[in-house]
Amino acid sequence: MDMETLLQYEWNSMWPEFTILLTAVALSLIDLFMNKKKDRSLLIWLALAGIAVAIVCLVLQFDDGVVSILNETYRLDSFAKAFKFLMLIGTGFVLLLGVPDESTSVRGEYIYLILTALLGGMMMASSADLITLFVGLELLSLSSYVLVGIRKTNPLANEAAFKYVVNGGIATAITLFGMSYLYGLTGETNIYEIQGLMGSDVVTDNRFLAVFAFLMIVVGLAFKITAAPFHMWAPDVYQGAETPVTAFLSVVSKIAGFAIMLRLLMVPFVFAPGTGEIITPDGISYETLLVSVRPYLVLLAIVTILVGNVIALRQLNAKRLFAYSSIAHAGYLLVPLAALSELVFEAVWFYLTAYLLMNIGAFAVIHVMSAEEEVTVASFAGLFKRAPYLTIAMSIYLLSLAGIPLTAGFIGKFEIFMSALGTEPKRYLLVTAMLAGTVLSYVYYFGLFVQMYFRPSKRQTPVTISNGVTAVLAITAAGTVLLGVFPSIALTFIHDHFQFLEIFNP
Amino acid sequence: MIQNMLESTPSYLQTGGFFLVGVAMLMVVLGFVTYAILAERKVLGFMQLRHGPNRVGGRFGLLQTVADILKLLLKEDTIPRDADRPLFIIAPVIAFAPAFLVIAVLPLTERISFANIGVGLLYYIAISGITTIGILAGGWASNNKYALLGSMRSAAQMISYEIPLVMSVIGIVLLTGSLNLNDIIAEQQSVAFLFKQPLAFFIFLIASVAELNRTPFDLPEAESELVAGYHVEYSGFRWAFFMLAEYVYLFAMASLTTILFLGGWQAIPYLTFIPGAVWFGLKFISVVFVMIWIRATFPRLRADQLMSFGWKVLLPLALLNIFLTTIVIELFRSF
Amino acid sequence: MSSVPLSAYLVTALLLFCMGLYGALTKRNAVIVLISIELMLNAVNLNLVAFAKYGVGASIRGQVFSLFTITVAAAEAAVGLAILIALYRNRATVNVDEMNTLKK
Amino acid sequence: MGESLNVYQNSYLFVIMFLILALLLPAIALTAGRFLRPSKPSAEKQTTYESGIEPFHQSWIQYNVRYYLFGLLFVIFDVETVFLYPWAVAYQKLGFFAFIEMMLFIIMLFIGLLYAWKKKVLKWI
Amino acid sequence: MNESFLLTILILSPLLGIVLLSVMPGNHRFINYMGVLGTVLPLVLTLIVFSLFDRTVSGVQFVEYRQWFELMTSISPNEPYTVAYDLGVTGLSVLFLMLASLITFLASLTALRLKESAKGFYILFLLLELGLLGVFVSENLFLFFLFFEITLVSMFLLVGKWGGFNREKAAFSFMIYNGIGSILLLIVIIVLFVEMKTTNITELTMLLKETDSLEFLSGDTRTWLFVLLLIAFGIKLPIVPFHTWMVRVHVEAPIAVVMIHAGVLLKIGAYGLLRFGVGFFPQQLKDMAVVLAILGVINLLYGAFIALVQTELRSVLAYSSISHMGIVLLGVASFNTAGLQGAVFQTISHGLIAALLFLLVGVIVDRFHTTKLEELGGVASQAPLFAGFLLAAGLASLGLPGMSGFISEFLAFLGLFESMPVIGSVGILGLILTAVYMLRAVLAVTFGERRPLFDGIRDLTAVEIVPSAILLSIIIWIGVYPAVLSNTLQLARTIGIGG
Repeated sequence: MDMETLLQYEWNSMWPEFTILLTAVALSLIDLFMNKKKDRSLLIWLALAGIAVAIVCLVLQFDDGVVSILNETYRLDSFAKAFKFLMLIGTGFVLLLGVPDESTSVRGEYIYLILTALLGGMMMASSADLITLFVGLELLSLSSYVLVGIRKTNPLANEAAFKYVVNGGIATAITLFGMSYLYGLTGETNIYEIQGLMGSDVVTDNRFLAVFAFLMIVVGLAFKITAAPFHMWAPDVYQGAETPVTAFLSVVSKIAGFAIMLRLLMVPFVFAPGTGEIITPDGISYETLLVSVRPYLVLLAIVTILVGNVIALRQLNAKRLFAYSSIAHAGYLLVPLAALSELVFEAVWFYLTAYLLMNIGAFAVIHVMSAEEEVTVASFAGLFKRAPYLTIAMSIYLLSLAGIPLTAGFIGKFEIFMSALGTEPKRYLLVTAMLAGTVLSYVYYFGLFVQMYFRPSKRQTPVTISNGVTAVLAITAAGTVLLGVFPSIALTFIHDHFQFLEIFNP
Repeated sequence: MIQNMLESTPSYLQTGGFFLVGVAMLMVVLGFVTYAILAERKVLGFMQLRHGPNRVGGRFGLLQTVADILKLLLKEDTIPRDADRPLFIIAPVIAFAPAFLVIAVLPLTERISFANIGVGLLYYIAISGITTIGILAGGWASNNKYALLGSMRSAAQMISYEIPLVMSVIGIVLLTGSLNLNDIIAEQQSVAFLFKQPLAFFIFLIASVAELNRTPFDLPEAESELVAGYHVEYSGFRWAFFMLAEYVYLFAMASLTTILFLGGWQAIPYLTFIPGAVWFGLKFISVVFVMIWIRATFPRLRADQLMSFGWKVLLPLALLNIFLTTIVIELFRSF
Repeated sequence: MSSVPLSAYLVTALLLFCMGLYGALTKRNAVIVLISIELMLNAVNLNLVAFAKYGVGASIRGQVFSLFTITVAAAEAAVGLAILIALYRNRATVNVDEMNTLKK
Repeated sequence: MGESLNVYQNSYLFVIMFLILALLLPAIALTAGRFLRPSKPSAEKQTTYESGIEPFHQSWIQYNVRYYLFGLLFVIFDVETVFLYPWAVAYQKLGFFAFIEMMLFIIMLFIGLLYAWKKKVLKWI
Repeated sequence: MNESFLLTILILSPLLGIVLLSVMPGNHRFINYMGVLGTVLPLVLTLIVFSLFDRTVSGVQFVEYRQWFELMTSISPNEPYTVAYDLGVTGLSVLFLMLASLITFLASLTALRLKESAKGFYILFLLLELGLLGVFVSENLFLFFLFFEITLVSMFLLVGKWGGFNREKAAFSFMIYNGIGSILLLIVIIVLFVEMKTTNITELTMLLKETDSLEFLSGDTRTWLFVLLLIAFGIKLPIVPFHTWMVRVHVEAPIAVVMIHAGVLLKIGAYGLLRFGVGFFPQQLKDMAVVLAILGVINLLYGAFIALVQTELRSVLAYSSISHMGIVLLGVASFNTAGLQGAVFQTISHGLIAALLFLLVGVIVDRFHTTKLEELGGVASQAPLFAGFLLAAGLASLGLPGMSGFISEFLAFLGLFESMPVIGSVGILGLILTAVYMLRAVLAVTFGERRPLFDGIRDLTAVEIVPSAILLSIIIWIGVYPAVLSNTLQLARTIGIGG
């Protein structure tokens, strides 16, 4: 590769990544050479500025077509843009949550590890090669492991981090194992090349191996998106990590997980032959792989929804409760995928947007309250008396999480139901599971309502909220309602700027 | 001869031939070790204005080391009660085996070379790293505080200096474009890498001295400070194998230095009539001599100085060397 | 010397992988758990390299992939060990069974 | 082709021979030693040596965390050479892009070193 | 043009009260009055709608249509799913609308007694009203669902915060049962939406009728959808196995809320069944009429029998509601003009009567601090006015001729006997039981042994007399002149079935 080829590349399509990378590097250097005792909140603002620049760069690219550079390993299509957009915004919120006030401080590592994790997520969203996908995945994972354990002297954090490393490591290995077969079947690591080669005789002769690879990848990624039964780590990790980190894991990391899941499961396998045989007049042909494996995906989604919701019923610790709640939401998000619906990208993207707003908001509330004590469900008692606005914001998030109309969560859920019922044959099983899950979720979401509004409080002091958190609360609450009342903002936005089907075109 | 064997189709007979070659090489190495120890003591003596060994085997103490070895062979071999027995027994083997194994890829002369593999240099670096495990295992298995401390220090030192060592040769790899040691020698046809890569040579030499646990980097076994280091519980021939490993490494490292920086068997221009083996021998001996010389001259470093030097001086320098080398290559390419 | 068939590599890799998985899920010593994970990753490497040599459309990509796997595995091991050390300093245990303070 | 394949296979055969020898030598030497050397074990002899005093505690104690830190650093830097070596080998064929890429890589490595340096990881006890 | 915003203004009118209340300081003296005033505006607007409603033409009136949002798939971007903001009223909904705003207004009066956290109460109360109004003016299933959920959340908070001793449990069972109902409803809505690409109720009614060829939905699917609808609204109504939540709410919720709950909220079930069940799936309804009728009879008898043995007035009334809702089911099951008209009449009439009864129960709670039948008694001499109203309400409830209850029960059974005489005759038994338990309960309060404990209690105050009198007079008015309902209803046109 010489200079000319190099200059031909549209490097500007990588500007968002470059910005984040440069910010992370610069911040780490500044942190290193900064006076130890000095307050680190300046770094957070710098990081936020970096994210803002990245968002601007990304937005400016919205209407560009597909750009594919670096030997087709990096690819900027609508899908990537849409998910990167969400991740950037989510990380911005997380950073705002971490803005310290008078009584707290922030570690420099926290800031730039979040940025590197974000970078990993962004790579995952826009890479078109197994290797880069994997590197992105690991960049995100490794940064997250450290982030979880960043409170070195806290045994809970250590334990959470270790569990995360072990579970994450196993997941990585499983995914990789699947990927290795994918490579073995085609001799390629570029997913679009693989897509093209999937119809070859070798693959057709080894259909079971293709299905096996697919399922391995699914299992590995299921860890990442906390789909049951691979969710075991999530409650422990969410509980042990600092709340902003938890918010990051449950939102940005999950968005990235879904990005990689959609791309890695849909693109290479879309034309792959499956195990079932269809007898046609011309002879025997095979159903597509996605059809063959659908029962497993359906099962995964159903189990996730049920496990998340049922176990959430018994949780007393607020973070664990929301961990299970986010497991359940992962289940909902799997529904369009398992249904193989036409709406899959739109539904997942919109739901992730809603999920981002409401979940970050909910964790912001927990973050505010964790300044006093370990937050349990009972800590919410009488919150309305102590902090009415906080309570109202929390109510909005809870309503949205429960899927009550006029909130973004409802529209998202509506779209997911649409996706499951709008395909032929209709996926009644998925719908039933989701229905049961939603009703179960009422119990614990409204249980929090009971605490906040009906129960008397143990404390009388008002709750102090830092400015950063106030901003997050205000934006997310407003966003949740706004997207609930005027969903067309987001829906037309998708329609105007994103052609998700680009993802399939090499 | 060996070259023909390498090119012939594998067969049992030829495998047996390899074995014999290996045995021969083993003998050479053992002979080297025997006389290297003697030479070291003699040279040290000479530099310190004393005689060194001069009783056994004539005036020059030629049989001194042989006698030492025999003594070791006849010594009682004790294994501490509290030791981890299997590990204790196997540790010297783990330490020694890689030392001999790396010699397999070193081309000594044009004709005397053994395995000719594409990634010879990488092979050397990878295999030599295993010795650290042997040392750690020995220290751990002894269940002795001195031994453990010694082995930990030794391991820390070896791994710390391994990185500059590994990084310094990247300059050579850049210039050669191959990891094959034969290719590297061929590349030095006109100019030895000593002149093209002086910085790398400097780093490599220091790092290799440290790797060999020799003065001034001999903290792990500093008798005067640490009782004896990781092998304090070892006696008899088991101890001998740790020592053997060290001197075999001296052989290997000196050969490698010769190959990488001094052009191996390549003759100095206009002196091509002298056979390669002689050239190699000369270069090799001078490297060994320099190492002994260093030992005689420099005082021992303090532990913290030792680590700081490795990480804060050598490693940045090694990185700098890579940087400079690429820039120079780029410059040559553009003009 | 006849070359070893691809399937032998694959079976070996599969066995390694299963052993690693088994170890990672059942062993109590945290260090062994980490080692088991490395084993799984090495099984992947074996697969990749075998495919790169003998697979369909054999290409260098598999080897490149395995390089990345190795590096990332090392980074992962480093992070895992670092966290384990922190844990050990706080709790003085590497027994996975005792890591149960996070509940409820 | 045949010849280079032979060289390839023979080279590893050589390596295996060397390995066998490297294991044989200790085995033979130690076995020979067993017949030659005396063996009169006693409890005194078999105690661990601690400069003459009775050994106390197990020595398998928790040792200083520094060693681990150096171990971790080593792992990271050593593995990074995995990228440096192939790059260095192929550098002449790769061109300018590889130069930029590796410079970035080395700078990143250097920042990592700097980080460890500033965080006092490189400080020995 | 003015008119076209009328309904929007109507459903948003409670917001004025909400806004005013939320800016007022929480301890203000006039909070309660402000709350009551908040319900006046919707009532006035409803009266305007009611009077402007053209009874001579068919179809939906005061239509408002605005596109709300579109769902587009990337595979077929040109065929979006459009969700619209779509309001309008039919004869049926006008009646329910009237019922809703009237009872809300009257109920708000009873809440004047409320002392603590009245502000929050009234805000949620007005929100509940907003939901109710919205439910009845939505011309669109999506909006219907949206408002339905608003009533759900606000009711949950109202019951849970201001209810009786077991309020949290009551609130929870309310939430869970109705949550299930609402989600089932959502499923039906979505299936219809994806198949028909519209959620407009009238359009759907037309489409589903035209496509008897089963072009869109197969017969099986329709049956399933109908069953889902039946469960969804059956929970709300409630139909017997799903009734426990309703009893709890009746017993635990604050009186003002129970008035709305018994008077209006349960009627959403009936409204839904009539509007969607009958409207969308007439054929399926016909097929399952017997099942419905049996369910109705079970409701009727079960409610009556249980009411007979209750020792607590609120429980008696709760089971009485179940029993009366059975009659609605019977009316729907008969599936002829008389029956359906009876069902509608029964819904309205029971709404009014239940509101009146609970208003009086509120008085009992306020004065006697107990609703146990054995602790009450002989109040006729101490509070004659109250006793008179209670007796009148009881009589209305058991279907005394000349009151609304009679008309509705008569019509419902007329219809039922026409189509299913056997079930009808079993059902008649329920009517007799109604008389028995109602008289037993009412008489136990008004007559019997005079309790010295209650000497000197206040009789009804003006604030209590006015709503009672209004309700009673409407009950009698309908009883005497039922055309006031049937004129507006125009059943054949609204629901669109012959008869």
